[in-house]
Amino acid sequence: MPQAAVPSRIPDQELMRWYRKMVEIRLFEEKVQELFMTGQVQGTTHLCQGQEAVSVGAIGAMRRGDVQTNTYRGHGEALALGMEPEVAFAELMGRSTGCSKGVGGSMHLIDFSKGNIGANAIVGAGIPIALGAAMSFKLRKEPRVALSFFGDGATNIGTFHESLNMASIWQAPLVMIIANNLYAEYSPLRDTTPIDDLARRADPHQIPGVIVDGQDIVAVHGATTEAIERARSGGGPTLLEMKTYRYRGHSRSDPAKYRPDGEVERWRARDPIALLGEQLAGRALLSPADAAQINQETQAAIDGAAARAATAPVLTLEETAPYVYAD
Amino acid sequence: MPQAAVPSRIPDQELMRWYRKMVEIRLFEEKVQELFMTGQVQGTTHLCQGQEAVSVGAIGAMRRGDVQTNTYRGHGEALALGMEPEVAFAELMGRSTGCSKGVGGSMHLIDFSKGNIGANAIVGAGIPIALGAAMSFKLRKEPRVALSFFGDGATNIGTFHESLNMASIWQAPLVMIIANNLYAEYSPLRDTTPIDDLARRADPHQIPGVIVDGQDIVAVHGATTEAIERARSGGGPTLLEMKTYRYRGHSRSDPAKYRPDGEVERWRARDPIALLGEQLAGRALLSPADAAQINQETQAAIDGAAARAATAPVLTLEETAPYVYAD
Amino acid sequence: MSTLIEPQAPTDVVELQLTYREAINLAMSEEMAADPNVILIGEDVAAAGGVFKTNDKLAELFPGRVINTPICENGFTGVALGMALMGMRPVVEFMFSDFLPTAGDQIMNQLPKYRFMSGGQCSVPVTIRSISGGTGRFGTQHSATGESWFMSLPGLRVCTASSPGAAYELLRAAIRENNPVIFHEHKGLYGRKGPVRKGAAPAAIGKAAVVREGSDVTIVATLMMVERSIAAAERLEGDGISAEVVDLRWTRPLDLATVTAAVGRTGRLVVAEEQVHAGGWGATLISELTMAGFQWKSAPRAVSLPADICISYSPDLEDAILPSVDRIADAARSAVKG
Amino acid sequence: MSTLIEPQAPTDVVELQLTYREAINLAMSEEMAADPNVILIGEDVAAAGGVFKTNDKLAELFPGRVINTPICENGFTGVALGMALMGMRPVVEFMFSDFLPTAGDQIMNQLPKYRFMSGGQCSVPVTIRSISGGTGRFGTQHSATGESWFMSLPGLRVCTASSPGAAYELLRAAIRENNPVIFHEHKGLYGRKGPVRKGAAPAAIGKAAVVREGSDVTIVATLMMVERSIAAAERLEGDGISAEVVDLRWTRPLDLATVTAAVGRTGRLVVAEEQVHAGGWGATLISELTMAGFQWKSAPRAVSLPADICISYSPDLEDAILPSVDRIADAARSAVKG
Ligand SMILES: Cc1ncc(C[n+]2csc(CCOP(=O)(O)OP(=O)(O)O)c2C)c(N)n1
Ligand SMILES: Cc1ncc(C[n+]2csc(CCOP(=O)(O)OP(=O)(O)O)c2C)c(N)n1
Ligand SMILES: [Mg+2]
Ligand SMILES: [Mg+2]
Repeated sequence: MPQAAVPSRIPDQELMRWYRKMVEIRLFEEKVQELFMTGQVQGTTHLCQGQEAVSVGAIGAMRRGDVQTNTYRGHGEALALGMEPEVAFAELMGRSTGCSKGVGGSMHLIDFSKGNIGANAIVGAGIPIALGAAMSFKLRKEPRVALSFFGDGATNIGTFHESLNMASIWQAPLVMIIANNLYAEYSPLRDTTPIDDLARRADPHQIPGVIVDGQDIVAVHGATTEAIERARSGGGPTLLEMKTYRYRGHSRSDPAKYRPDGEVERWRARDPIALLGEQLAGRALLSPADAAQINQETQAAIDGAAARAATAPVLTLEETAPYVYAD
Repeated sequence: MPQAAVPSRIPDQELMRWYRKMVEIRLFEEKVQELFMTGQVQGTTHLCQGQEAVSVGAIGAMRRGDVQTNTYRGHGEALALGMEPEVAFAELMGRSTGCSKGVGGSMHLIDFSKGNIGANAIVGAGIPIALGAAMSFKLRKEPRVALSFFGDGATNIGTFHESLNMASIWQAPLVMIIANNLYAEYSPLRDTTPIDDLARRADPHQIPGVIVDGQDIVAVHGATTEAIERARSGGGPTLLEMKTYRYRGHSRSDPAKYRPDGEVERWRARDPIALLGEQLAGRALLSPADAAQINQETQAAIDGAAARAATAPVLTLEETAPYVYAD
Repeated sequence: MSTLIEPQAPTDVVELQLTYREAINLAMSEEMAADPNVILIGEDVAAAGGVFKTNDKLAELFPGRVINTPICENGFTGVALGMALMGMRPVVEFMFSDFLPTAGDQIMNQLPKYRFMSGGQCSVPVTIRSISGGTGRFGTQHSATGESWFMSLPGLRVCTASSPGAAYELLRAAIRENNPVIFHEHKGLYGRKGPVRKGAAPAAIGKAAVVREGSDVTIVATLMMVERSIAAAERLEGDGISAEVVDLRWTRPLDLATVTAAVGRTGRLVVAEEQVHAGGWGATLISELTMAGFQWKSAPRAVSLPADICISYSPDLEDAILPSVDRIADAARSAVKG
Repeated sequence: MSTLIEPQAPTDVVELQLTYREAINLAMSEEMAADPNVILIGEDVAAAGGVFKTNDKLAELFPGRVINTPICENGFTGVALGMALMGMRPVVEFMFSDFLPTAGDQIMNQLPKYRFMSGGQCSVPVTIRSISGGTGRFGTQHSATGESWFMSLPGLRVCTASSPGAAYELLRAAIRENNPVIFHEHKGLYGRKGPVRKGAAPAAIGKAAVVREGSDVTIVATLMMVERSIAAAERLEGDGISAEVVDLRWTRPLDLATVTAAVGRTGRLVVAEEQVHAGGWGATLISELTMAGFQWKSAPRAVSLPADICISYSPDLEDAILPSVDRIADAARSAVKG
């Protein structure tokens, strides 16, 4: 099983941007939880705290024109792709100013203008869709790449394997990213999957499968950059397995009692934001005061965004009709 | 990739039985083709000539109480499990004396009393069904095993991978048998599948995958026996890849023009019946005259069976109604 | 849920007040206790008890018989079919009815046809318990009832449960049935409390139930629309309109006899359905009655989802799209008053 | 098929006599010539030209744009959706309509809802060409039309082609349509010859066609039932009955206007459908007309597949189960004469 190559040095500015973005995602998700408790967000949400490095690191490797699909646990990707928190909050509150006009909700933070071509509520469904996008690039000889983000649980549904096989025979410019957070809803990986290293699932489709430390944003970025550039230069698809963890339960109704004692703490000890913070501190780019200030600024921005989002109107049923059929 | 172990010595009588059964299948299929030409069999048929050793060798390793599912290309398995040719012909002719009363036809030669619990016209669909049978044995602690026969093309549909995964985590007493005949309809394996050795597909499900010479019935029997006995003794599932070939096109309407020159001839040079015949001749069990006589006797039996089958009545629509719902 | 800790063989009928969730749990535990061949499989059905917790304690009560699956609906539905062929009676849980299409092949080509294709050699006693319907703010891909998607398929039975009592008697019937049944539970009803006749006979297959008598108009409904229809009927009383409510219960087979008798009494029909009218049981009922020459006192009416709009996440939009008590009452009123 | 070797930009309308197979091939080649974003994917569509050879020569004419897939219907339907999002117009072939359920998720949860869930950010111009219907002696799992399976789904369009001319004009419309279309071809019709107006405008989306005029009774049909209905109408002439035949063409959306106008002229309706009545377009039409207060001169009738029997392989049984010219004529006769 190849391990990710040592990444080339990332500019300081870029690292700082990643840091801020991860903090934004972390605090955004906290706010979502709060809005849930007060009933401003309803239904269900699937928070991604703990997995921020996967979203921000991988998306940091995309170029303009590249696209990706993700899942119901897609807030991290949406924000990493540049969705304004206000727009995302509005979507979660069902407001017309949401990215999907409030018809989509938490599971469908989508913005085609930012390369975010789908957030899917059906496990596995986004993978062949990303492959289709990749194939359109290949057929038109455009130097573009498609990514697909999905979970460990999705590697047990047929569509995942079907997509690997097609991606391989067509040598599609596709990067498939497993956010292996060790659980599918209430099921630990080992109860539903006979192996630990899901990257192995690429092998019998003749695709490189790479295991990546999903808590280390520099590693995530490096491995994804390599896969994207291979895809862009005609080298075909890659399966990346990001070893990561979600701090919260599967969805808002899940207290996550099924976790062994100490597991959350072990993972928190390798928190992706803290890890990058240490690196930045090491390079004298981030003092504790800087970090506190970033937190504070971001929190203020998040709070403001949520407050503004809450004031937007809701569509009427008739106004949603044009979203069903295109002209 | 493990290769099949050297098989233990098979009694002469058993080898002779296999030989006769393979000849029966070969001539049965010839007769089906003929009946097709005269319109006595209609619709479509998928003949298995060239693959006889897979059906007879693998099924020879089953014990009473074991079951299997197969496909539309299932005449070989049906006969190997002991279906009378007359019953099979009657099914192909849509007669009430057919195994499925003539409602099933060529794609559904089924006989539960002989462990033949399904012949499926949907690619891949029989695999989880066999797994379910295997799981019922496991849950009830019965020392029984389920087999599933399917083609190389089926290894590209999701259900196959879903079944591998479940079979592994549950350690089900299941033996999955790929008859890799190098084509899925008009598509050569390499156009649709990025690897040659499909047994590899077991690997990321933590299941042994074994490559077997599907033209050598002793090898087929040996590998299947090993897999079945492992399953029976609680050792879990196995994926067997039988390298084989179909002499005819995919179905009756396919002249199989897509094959490279010389390919059929190369495979015919390793004809499973001829190979076993040589072994038997080497053991002085089969002279050329014996072989001719077996052929002649079998041909007479096949002709008689077809003629008798053709005289049976056809059900009325009302008579088929009870087959829809059980009481 | 203390009733569940020690499942007993059903003896006398006892009326309990249970939630819909508890009623389902009770039916499951009784059927599992009565027949060792009954097992439960699905995603997170064991320790977690299912996403809507209907399977609470079952894994403890019946060790080894509540089996978690990976996420692979087509695969595990095929597994259930194979188990059924070998004499088991598997119950399969689908977390959301919107996932039924991911098992489309096993549901449409295998379960209903397996016995037929073999010329009647086997039977397929599989029950799919599927969590249906709106009001949860789960959005476009998690809110379908799917109650009519498979109503055209010979070989299948399709059941819907509208109340705790109905759920208890219908689920036990479904599990005992020797043919594949898709059993729809409505996610908006799990918390509803109502009488459950513990120990009563399982419901009859394919039988609708008149749940409220009335003489001016008949409202036929399923799932959550049954309680909304009853509420509408109560409201109509104030207008001097007497509305009968029929819980259809089965969309395959359709109980034309009960519906015809009911509409025969009132001459007027409203179908209240949490689905698009096209291709559904409501349209089929109206067509069958009309083809049979039924003499309508006024044209039948349907309160349905709009033909050309999907369900949104936005709570306001979801509330607006689902048939409301008001809309049902209005339709019934206009059927009676024109 | 010499017309296909050199596809030309459609100019004047020329009437050709083509088979249904050739008409489909011509429509494909014209649309592929007209728009480089149109591509074809599916199992064995390229060199082999598809199992029913409708794609003959397309792979040579349009190198790289006719793409064979592995056997994985759900996967490759998702691929088509992804391509469509990026501006292509993929046509996907399903070898048999019975396989549509194997792609149930992409067909029911993705194609129709993708635009909606995004709040209208994208469009999904995917055409699924699906090979439907009986008469082939293909048995229980290869004979469905499936023409009504998806008619309840907002976001989708469902089309059926009954003749070479209709196939040519409808398929071109489907490919140009900016929403997902399931386009049903009938495997029993491929060899039929008929007039094709090469160069004519694509058909209107959602419009039925009156294919035979008549004054006593209206027969509405799709696919192979259209020619059987026309044959029935001819036979009825001998009895002095004038039957009108409507080719419904689309099961989503339903063209209620055309059907209502037609039935308005005759007052009597027979639906001739190669499907079970329950949950189908026939039931929906009858329901919609009845709900609209239509005054039937006699009760409408349906000639359908039996509600509770599957299709057999046995040629005699297949012939017996499919609606015949006789049964359609009988239904129409009894509608008129009582
Ligand atoms: C086909 C399908 N089956 C079941 C579900 C219900 N479900 C939603 S998320 C989930 C777990 C997915 O786990 P994983 O892929 O690891 O992603 P994670 O939630 O951990 O990000 C399940 C079972 C679904 N959405 N789609
Ligand atoms: C889901 C599905 N898709 C497509 C088909 C049509 N089809 C029938 S057989 C076949 C090829 C199968 O090839 P393989 O699995 O190698 O088996 P073989 O026919 O070679 O025995 C195809 C595509 C089908 N029956 N089911
Ligand atoms: Mg996970
Ligand atoms: Mg093959």
